[in-house]
Amino acid sequence: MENTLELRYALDTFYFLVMGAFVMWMAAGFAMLEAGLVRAKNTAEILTKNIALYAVACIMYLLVGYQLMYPADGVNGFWPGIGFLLGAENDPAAVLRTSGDEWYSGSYYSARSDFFFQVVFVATAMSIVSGAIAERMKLWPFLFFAVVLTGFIYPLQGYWKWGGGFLDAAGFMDFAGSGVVHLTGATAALAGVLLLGPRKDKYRSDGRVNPIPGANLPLATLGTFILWFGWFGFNGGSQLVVSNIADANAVASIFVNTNMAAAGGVAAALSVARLHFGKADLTMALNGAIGGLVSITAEPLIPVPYLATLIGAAGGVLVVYGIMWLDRLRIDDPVGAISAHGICGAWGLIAVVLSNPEAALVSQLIGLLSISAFVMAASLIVWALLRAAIGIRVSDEEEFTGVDVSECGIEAYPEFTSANR
Amino acid sequence: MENTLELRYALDTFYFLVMGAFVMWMAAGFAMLEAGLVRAKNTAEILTKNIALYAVACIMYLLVGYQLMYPADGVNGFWPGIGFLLGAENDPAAVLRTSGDEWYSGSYYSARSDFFFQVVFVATAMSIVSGAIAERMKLWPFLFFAVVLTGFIYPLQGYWKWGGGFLDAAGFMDFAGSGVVHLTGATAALAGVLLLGPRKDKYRSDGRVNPIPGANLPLATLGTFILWFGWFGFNGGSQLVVSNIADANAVASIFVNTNMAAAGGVAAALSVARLHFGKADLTMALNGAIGGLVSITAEPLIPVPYLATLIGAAGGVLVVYGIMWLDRLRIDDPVGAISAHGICGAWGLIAVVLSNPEAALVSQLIGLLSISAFVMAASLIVWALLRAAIGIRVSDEEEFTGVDVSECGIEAYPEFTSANR
Amino acid sequence: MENTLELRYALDTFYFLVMGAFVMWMAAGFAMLEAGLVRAKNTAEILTKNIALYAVACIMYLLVGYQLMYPADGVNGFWPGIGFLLGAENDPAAVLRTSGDEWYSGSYYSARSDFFFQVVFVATAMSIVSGAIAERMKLWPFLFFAVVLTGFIYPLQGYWKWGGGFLDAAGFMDFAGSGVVHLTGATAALAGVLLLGPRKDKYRSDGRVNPIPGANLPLATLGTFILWFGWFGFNGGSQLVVSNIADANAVASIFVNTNMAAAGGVAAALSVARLHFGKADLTMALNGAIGGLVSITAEPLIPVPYLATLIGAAGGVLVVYGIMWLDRLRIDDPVGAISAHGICGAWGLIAVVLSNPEAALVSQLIGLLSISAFVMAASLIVWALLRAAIGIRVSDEEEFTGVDVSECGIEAYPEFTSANR
Amino acid sequence: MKLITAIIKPFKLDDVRDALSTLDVRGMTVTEVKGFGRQKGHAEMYRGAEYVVDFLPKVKLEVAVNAAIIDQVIESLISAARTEKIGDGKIFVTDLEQVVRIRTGETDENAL
Amino acid sequence: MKLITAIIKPFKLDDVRDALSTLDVRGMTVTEVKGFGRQKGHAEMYRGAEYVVDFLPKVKLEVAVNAAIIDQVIESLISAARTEKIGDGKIFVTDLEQVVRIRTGETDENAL
Amino acid sequence: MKLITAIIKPFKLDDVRDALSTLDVRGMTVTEVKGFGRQKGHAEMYRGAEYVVDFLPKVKLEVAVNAAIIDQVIESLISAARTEKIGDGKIFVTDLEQVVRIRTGETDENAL
Ligand SMILES: Nc1ncnc2c1ncn2[C@@H]1O[C@H](COP(=O)(O)OP(=O)(O)O)[C@@H](O)[C@H]1O
Ligand SMILES: Nc1ncnc2c1ncn2[C@@H]1O[C@H](COP(=O)(O)OP(=O)(O)O)[C@@H](O)[C@H]1O
Ligand SMILES: Nc1ncnc2c1ncn2[C@@H]1O[C@H](COP(=O)(O)OP(=O)(O)O)[C@@H](O)[C@H]1O
Repeated sequence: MENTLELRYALDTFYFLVMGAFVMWMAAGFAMLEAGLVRAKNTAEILTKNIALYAVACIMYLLVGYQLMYPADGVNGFWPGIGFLLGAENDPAAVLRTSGDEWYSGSYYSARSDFFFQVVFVATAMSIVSGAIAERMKLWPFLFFAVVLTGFIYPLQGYWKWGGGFLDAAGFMDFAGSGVVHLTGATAALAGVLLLGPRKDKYRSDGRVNPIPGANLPLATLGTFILWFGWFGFNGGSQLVVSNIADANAVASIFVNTNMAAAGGVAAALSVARLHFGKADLTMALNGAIGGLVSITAEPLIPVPYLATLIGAAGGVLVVYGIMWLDRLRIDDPVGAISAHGICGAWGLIAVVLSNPEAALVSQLIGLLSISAFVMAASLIVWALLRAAIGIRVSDEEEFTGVDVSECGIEAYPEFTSANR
Repeated sequence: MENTLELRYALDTFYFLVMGAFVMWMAAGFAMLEAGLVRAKNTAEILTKNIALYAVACIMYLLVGYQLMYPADGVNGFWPGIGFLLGAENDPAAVLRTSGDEWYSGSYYSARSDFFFQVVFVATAMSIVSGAIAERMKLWPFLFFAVVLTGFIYPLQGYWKWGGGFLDAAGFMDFAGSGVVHLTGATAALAGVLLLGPRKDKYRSDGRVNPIPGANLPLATLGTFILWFGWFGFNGGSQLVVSNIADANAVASIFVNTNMAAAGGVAAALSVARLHFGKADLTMALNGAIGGLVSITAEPLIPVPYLATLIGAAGGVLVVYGIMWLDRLRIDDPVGAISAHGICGAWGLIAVVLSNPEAALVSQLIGLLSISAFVMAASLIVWALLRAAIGIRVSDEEEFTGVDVSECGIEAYPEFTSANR
Repeated sequence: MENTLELRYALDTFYFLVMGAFVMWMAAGFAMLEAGLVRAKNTAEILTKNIALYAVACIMYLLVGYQLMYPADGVNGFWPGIGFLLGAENDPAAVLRTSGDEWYSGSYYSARSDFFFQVVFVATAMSIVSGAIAERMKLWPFLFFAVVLTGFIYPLQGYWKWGGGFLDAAGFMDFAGSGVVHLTGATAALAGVLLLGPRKDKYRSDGRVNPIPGANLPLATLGTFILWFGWFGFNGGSQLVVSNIADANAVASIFVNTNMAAAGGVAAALSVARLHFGKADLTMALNGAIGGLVSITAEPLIPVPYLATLIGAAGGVLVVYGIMWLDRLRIDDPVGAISAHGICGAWGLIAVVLSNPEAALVSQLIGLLSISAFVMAASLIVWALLRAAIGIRVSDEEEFTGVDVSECGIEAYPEFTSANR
Repeated sequence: MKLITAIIKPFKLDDVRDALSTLDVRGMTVTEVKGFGRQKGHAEMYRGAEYVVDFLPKVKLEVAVNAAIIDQVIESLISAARTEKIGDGKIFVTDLEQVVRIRTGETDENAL
Repeated sequence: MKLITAIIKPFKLDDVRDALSTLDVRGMTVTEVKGFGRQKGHAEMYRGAEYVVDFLPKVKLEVAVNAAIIDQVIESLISAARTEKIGDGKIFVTDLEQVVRIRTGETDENAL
Repeated sequence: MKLITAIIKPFKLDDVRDALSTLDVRGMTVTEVKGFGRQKGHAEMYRGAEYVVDFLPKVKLEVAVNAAIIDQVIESLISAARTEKIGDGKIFVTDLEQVVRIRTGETDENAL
């Protein structure tokens, strides 16, 4: 029996770590997707932002965020109380004293593995921001924002649901984070974009949109495939436990549904693009995959695979129209992050009611609104303070020359491009 | 005891899901390999084909293919009977009622995990096709062909062996799919290429070959490494079970042999290239890796690692000569897929007799011929119908300008290339 | 009980294989990192070197190295005695006869899985070399050196520590290979660079450094993310066993510490770059990540995560100054491998004493010096013999035109670059 | 007929093209070039080592025009391309002896 | 000596080179350029927004020839480059005062 | 004023620029071109098929100079660019009727 407990603990910990590594890999996915969809002259800088934000997220979440989001005892449903650092690792002897029934009341996998899985989620949320504000935001204010988002804003709203706060009590359902992660990231991004304004020349005075094609679509496609792969960890790991038949079945269902939602998203986005533009816009197919993935993330377990496909397909449709709609509002998002993570994140929260009998539309809307209102307000304040203090936007000339030279001092592709693009 | 069964089930399911995720990742590998080996002007389109075919494969296999390939009760050895959708997930209580002996008669890992592992195999087969027909085939007829291959052609021949049909009864051995997956994909590709013809200017009137260099070899190399990595899932997962000493040993042997065959393939292909061309042609080394991997796929378990290295090396030799031979026949395959997956797939089937005492050359040949004849005939019919109905080849002018602009309306590298290549 | 042993064996084997696959994936990381940091005209060749060295490492380690490094009975602490090939796989019946206490005295996971995990480590060591000698070393002598390093030099010093030789006896601590793998690779690289000399035009007669920017920074960033991801296998797998609570906790700690050290390395390197150059040099951030990872590799288990972050941060500082210092010494390393793997490898060995009470500074220094002295001497001899016999450096004209054309006969990006760079 | 060759700053290309369109200029040919002149390149850093980018990206515009309108074209070209910062570029005028339109075989003034 | 500068469609380059090789033309220099003229660029879509690619890819050919064979060269150039569709391009002829072959120092006719 | 157009080997560009800097040459414009001449391209192999790279990478240098110093410039250009191997390139001289500096509007000699 002892051995069985040890093995369960070991298997669940190992599962958690592998799933967490898959999610960590998504950092590369965001970096490649964003680097592929900006212009060559802004590529080194977006890469720098991506690797640096990941580092910042890890450090801040270690120091503050984790304790804030998962306090031993929250003060109340809204406020967890201030806490720092990690708790202790589980004591093997104590684990073994637990009887079968109590087992799952505590999280009987390694506490460190839980931190690892959680920290890569924070980084995901922050990665969403970097894409939307690309090609015009200064590097250092961005990293400062990353400090605040990953240390405070994300953990606080995360506490509301996953830390056992008021949204959890209100019956709000968000299995793997359509809201807690994706909507949060997209809202913070939107706040930044609103204060930042569009890239120069993106919107013409006659109201028409001036497309600014991404420099490297294979990179963007690679990034999307990485995200798709990493999402098996994102959703699959959110079951938290795999070591018995029911949970193993659950994880398998999540893998299948996650995959089908992405497939549905690609098919739908490509069809909509074909219909509207007459051509098969690859970048829309990529956004469709991500839209589908975000859409299923709030409830990847319960839907049958056919429904998962449809939920993803709806996400694929929404993401395309969302991109065009935001462009009409002159909200300039070079990579489509606000549409894919924000609009589809909201849709994902709502779609929970299609399959989960315990979900209620009203609870879902409460969650959706609480998260987006709080993150919007908090982010606007931080961005505005940064703007007032040190400025968040590069100069026109720097924007023309490209932020690679002005912020990083190097070019991403020094031999491939001519400077007059 | 109960707990042990639960754990076995959980471990095998988790193993299956991780191996399946590795295979899913191969979709990115094919996309990068193919995108690297075509010209810049056709890159966005091949990427679109790759992500879209993956989506189509998932949807079609969910709706029809899986049930067709693994029917509860096949009508006869050739025809499984028509079926749709997935079966039910295993009932935990029923699983626990199984006694140790019966355990492996049923597939006691999650049924959904089995679907997941199978669906990524179908996508692999279809990915092989996209490379061979690159740079000249229209997008939509290609996707239509993907519907038929992944929904019907692949599952039908898959039933013959893996679904327990007549090839299985005939003693045909194909552990992880040198024939069922790779030869199938290559044959469908060959059928397409035969009806499509070579790229313009590939073959000169004086009989000489006009090389058309790939635009981005780092991408092609990345794709090859991804495939190599993913192949651990492809072959390693095909053991199906890992939860006891014998199976764990088997999976470990498969990992080692898979890796050694790829290494042998690289070494051999590079040496042959050095010998014949005087230079170390990187693209041949890449094809050598894949040729080695395909060659070991029919029997990655039984050979000692030295033999596995040699089987892979033979594949590496074959793939190089195969590419040159197909070029002499004016069969134009921009990425070498027909040689790597077809010729090496056939070799892999035959090589089974080198190590597996239960394999017979004649059974292997029966399998080889049945699969290739059926897939060739079925594919020719579908391609021919598509050609008659809507045409499968782009116009000369579109081919000159590049299918990126004509099919996708965007360029893959808008800032890097000048248009007159 | 039987079942539990079987499950433990299976879980540990599976864990080992997955971790090994992660490490194999690092081969792609090195290939991309190096391909991104050389000029376009030398890219196909560095890719060829990378895939070929991996193949050579696998074959040589299979034939000689593994037996040399892990002999059944070493002759003495310095010399393992000559051996070839692999030992037998574990017999399931024998495994089951082991009682719980003896269990971990033998390595009760699949012997083949152990080989797999070990072989990918050798390849890592050799990958370090290719970067440092890039853009000027001939392909074939390099591959010949790979034969010697992976078959003999690496396994011999590996035996000293991990095979139970004199360094192990001396209390030298190197958990996952800051010394055995990284310092070894960097020292072999340094030996090569010393005999090879810098790239033409790298150092001006007036003593100033002529920067030679890498051609493709997204590729270099991708490579870094791949390495970061793979390092979870590199360090996490080095615990060797996961199947009980204590080991599972250990593996989880290793994952967290590995991640935090890399994050610390990025943050520190970027800050130092900002301070010294005024700009956020992306390539330094990338080197910082790797420097952090190398630094934690000698002891990723015991430090608390905050210390791990600091150890990594120190590595990130060291790597930047190391690169500038080596440049002042006119030691030309296009990718920063000697600094990241050598200097940080040495630091990692020393940093063990910060957290591991059983480590002694003197033992660490003995290990550091033994490894680096032996590898330096052996490598210098091999490089010198190769130089005398067939030459190791390409001609000036080949260097100007690029080794892609002279060694591989193809260009990496035929459509993107103009030839006069 | 005359050939006007102008070396200008890349980001002025659209302005210049628009300016010339208002005149009777029906076509032009554009080449990406690198310029070297009084305007000095900027210093960059790469991995701690400084270097100077000597050659600056410029755009070369070639416009064949009827000799009659040459002053007008130069004038509007200058006013569109000028930033009054160093490096604005040069205009060169050469004589064109013959012009042919390939499509029609028309020559000289008719071919412009 | 004269310098013939021809702006042609990129895919005609091989044909033109082959045509000139049959004459006494020993060399030429080719530049990738972008052209702007009567031929209008095509509209493209990117993520739902339309835009027009104004400048079309063209190839500029420079051939220094002996004045004696100039008509011949122009004629064969035209017939090789012509597609009779708009955008076929232009030929400009300018006078060359001096030609030097760098390798040998030979000048003028001998240097061609 | 004269326009000197030189087609040279790419790796000689730095030498030539340095040589001209010692004379009274204040600027130049550089274009990447492909050359076709007596120097034959090299054969390459790709996946077993041989092909010839016909067009060789060259650099085109355009320098507008005062007519007075033209011989001097040509001489120093030749000695900097010459490798005495085939393919060293050509120098063409054309007459410049007018030169304008865009920034100041200065013309002719003053604009160089
Ligand atoms: N003598 C010359 N011959 C050819 N091109 C020149 C010459 N002088 C300048 N140019 C071109 O004009 C550009 C601008 O010249 P520069 O001297 O930098 O500034 P300005 O035009 O303001 O005097 C240069 O970058 C170069 O391309
Ligand atoms: N006045 C001009 N000066 C310089 N180049 C020109 C001029 N007119 C046309 N060109 C070049 O010739 C190309 C073809 O001209 P265009 O007017 O489109 O068609 P066509 O040659 O059939 O009349 C243009 O793309 C441009 O490169
Ligand atoms: N008649 C010509 N017109 C224009 N450019 C030419 C001509 N002849 C040669 N060139 C240019 O000069 C370069 C060198 O010429 P080539 O005949 O190869 O060698 P060399 O200069 O030693 O005689 C060619 O690559 C081409 O760019």
